[in-house]
Amino acid sequence: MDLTAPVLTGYGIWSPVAWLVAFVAVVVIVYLFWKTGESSYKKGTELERPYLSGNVEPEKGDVHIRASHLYWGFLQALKGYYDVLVPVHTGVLTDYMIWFVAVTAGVLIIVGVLS
Amino acid sequence: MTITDFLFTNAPALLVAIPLFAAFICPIAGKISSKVRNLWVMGMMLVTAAVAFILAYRVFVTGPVLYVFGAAAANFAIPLDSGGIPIRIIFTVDAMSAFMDIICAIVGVSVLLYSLSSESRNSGLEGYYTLFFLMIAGVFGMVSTGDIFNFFVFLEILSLASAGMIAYRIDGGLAVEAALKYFILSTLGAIFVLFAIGIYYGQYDALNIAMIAQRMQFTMLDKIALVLLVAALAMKCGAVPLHFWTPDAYSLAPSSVTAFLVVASQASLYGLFRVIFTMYNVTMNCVTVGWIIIIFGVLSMVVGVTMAIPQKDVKRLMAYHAISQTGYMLLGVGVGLAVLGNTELTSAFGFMAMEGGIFHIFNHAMYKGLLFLTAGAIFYRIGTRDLNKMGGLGHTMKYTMIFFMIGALAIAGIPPFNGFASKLMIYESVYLFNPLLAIIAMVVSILTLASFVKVFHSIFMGPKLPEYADVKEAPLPMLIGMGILAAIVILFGLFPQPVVDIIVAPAAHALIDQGGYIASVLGGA
Amino acid sequence: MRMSRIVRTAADLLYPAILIFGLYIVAHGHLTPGGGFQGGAVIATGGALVIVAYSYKEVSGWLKKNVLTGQEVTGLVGFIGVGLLALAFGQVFFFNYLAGSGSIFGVPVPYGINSGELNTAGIIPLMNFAVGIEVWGGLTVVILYMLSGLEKEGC
Amino acid sequence: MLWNLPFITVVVLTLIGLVTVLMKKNIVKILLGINILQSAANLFLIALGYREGGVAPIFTLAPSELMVLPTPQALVLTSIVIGVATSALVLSFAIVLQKKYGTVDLDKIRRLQG
Repeated sequence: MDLTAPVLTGYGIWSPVAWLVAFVAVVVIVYLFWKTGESSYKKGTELERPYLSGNVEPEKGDVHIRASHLYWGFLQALKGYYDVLVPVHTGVLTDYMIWFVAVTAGVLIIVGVLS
Repeated sequence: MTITDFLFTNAPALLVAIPLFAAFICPIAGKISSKVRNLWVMGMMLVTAAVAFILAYRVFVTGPVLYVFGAAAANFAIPLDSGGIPIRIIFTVDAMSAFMDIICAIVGVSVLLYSLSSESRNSGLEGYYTLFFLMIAGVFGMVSTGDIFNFFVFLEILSLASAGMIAYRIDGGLAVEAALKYFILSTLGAIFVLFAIGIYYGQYDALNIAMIAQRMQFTMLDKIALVLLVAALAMKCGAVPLHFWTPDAYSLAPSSVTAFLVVASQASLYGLFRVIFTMYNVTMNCVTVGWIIIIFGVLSMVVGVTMAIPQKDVKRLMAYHAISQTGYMLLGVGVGLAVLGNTELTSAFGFMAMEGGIFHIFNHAMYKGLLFLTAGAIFYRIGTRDLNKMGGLGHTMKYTMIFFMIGALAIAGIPPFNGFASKLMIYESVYLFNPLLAIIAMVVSILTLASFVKVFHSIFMGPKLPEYADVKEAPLPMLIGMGILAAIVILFGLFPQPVVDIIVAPAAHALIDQGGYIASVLGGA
Repeated sequence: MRMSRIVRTAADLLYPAILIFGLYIVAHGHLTPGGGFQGGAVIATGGALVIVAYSYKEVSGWLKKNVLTGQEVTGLVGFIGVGLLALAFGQVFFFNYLAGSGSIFGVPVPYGINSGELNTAGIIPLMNFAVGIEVWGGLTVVILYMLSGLEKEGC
Repeated sequence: MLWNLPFITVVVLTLIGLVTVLMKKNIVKILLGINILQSAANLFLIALGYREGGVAPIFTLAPSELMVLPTPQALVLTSIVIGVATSALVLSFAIVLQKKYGTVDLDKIRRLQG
């Protein structure tokens, strides 16, 4: 059995080993680029501290961007969609059961009557 | 009779008997000491997993295995005076069942190892392990049985045990609320299943799946039974718009249980496929039912991932992703079903889509289990699931971070992890069926990645927060539990083709090949 | 909160009768309708009757949760054990190895109309006993736990 | 028509059960609705097991006529056992929720949403 055989999807091909070789090659090239950069700086001096236009650096805890601030724009753009979708998850068990029975009835109509 | 012969013959029965036995001894072992209990549960889990692997090996080498309970011999399916009807409870383990057995065994071992330390601070652990083993017995029973009523019984055992497990950490009543929602919906679904069983029994005088399949007429009553089963099992596996219990139950259960609940949901998915492919197959209108499954799948993918993005609770977010990934499986197998009657299209892409969907079941169980376990490790150390309160944990929980990265990249379908291999198979075969579906699937994958970037950033990135200054790495048993799953994620990502050849393709073939299933039970009829 | 003396006396008198009736149903499970679960449930109703007639505090002294849980475990392990024993004899799980063997419960079933031979059916009565003991303990302990949950809140 | 009476009862019970489950808000009432639905399913199975001219599968003094196959009875017994377990679990949940939330009204048990 060939462990490294590629996956034939019927349309394309996927060979993780070839991908891995390419990945390592790219990593080596990137490393070479990185190597050419400036490596000397003085530890323990002003060079290490972040420069914020002369302002005082805020507390570490305040710098962290919390989860609810991420993807604000995405949620804002799809506001209409979310305004419909989120309220559907009402948290009331009765609603969930009605969904269940209604979907069953709908599928029954499609399978039993229409087809 | 040698021990190997004994195991080969009796593996299907032992698969259910050992977890049940382990579950019932658990309270006694717990009375002696907690060490004895831990040794007992771990040992029994390893024995169960070993039996599952032996059984799977036998199935993949020699074909479907029969086990007739209480008969004179294990493969004595039809008693002489029964008029050709298999009346006993029969376990029919074909390649698809063996495939699910392997998943359950791997996730069971890693989750049990993990819970040895993750739950060690709680009381009432005898009950925890008893219910855990009942869940394992339920899953093994559901995927191994060849009897539709027996399937119902194991489904109910699984729901009862799962509901108990979800409510295990009462959590100010929140966990009980989640368990109540899960359990009442499950019970309603189970009643639907019971009605369907009654319809089959009334029409065909049989409860054996192979017997029903052989006599299947696809009358109006059969259509009703089909719809009842499809709706109930789609609800149990969390397909949109029947998914409402999933985020509640997944987020409030202890993390180790959540990882196993993923497998429990997939056992229902297995039931859905078994009903559709083995009992009905081409006697029904494959295109209509296939499209219904595809629509369930697409809705699950889109709604699951979009609902995941604004979530604040890390486990709730992952639960919505679980829904979204279930959509991929439904999509792949649904496409395979929609072209089932057409041999040409099936060989062109239908079979490949089914392989992709089934392979995704395996991959999903591994990386989703891994992700839930990492979420549990974080909860274990910092005591909150709220993403807004987290940050900077990458400094202290390095191994957990690496495991989380592996899981997150796998779920987003980034090469070379296993999620990519199965997703690629789904994309390319579905593209040949309907390009729009493939594009939706890819967009969902991108959104999944985006959402996990958010989680990764808010948990691990950023400066070390003062409130988590003394947080330590997760304990060793938890890391080993996660490590097993992570290793499989990487291995299956690097060598997908052997996996597809050895276990996935036979499983997909076993689903399509209705005649083979019937013949394995009823003889060459 | 205990009920009046009449109710308590009636419960005292009925409890042994219910116990014996339940055990009868368990023992005749392979001949008549009923069996382990039904008999065990009947016995558990006896427990419920005593709980209703007396107060929870008094009853929890008589019906010990530990003993009942022990019964539950014994019954379940017995049930699985009887089934697993078949594997030790080289037979299939749940194979009825006692039927017709001549030992306990091993008498062959008589042919024709008869009033039922108790000593037949092999392992089925054994499993009925196991399930009966399990359900007896299980259902009673469920009632006790629910009551203890209510008592703590005083509602 | 008379033959179908059990099945008509099944339909009526199912509808009563479904309406109870979908319309009531009290957990205990919903449990009762589920029990009614389970009874409907059990009655359905039992009714399917009826065969004209068969005798009940009880061995005590059984007349020597054809005996019906006791499979539906066995199924119903199993289903009843499961029903008992279900009821016990839901009632326990109701007790805990009453303690923690102070209500068993489903409209108020909705802290998990979104």
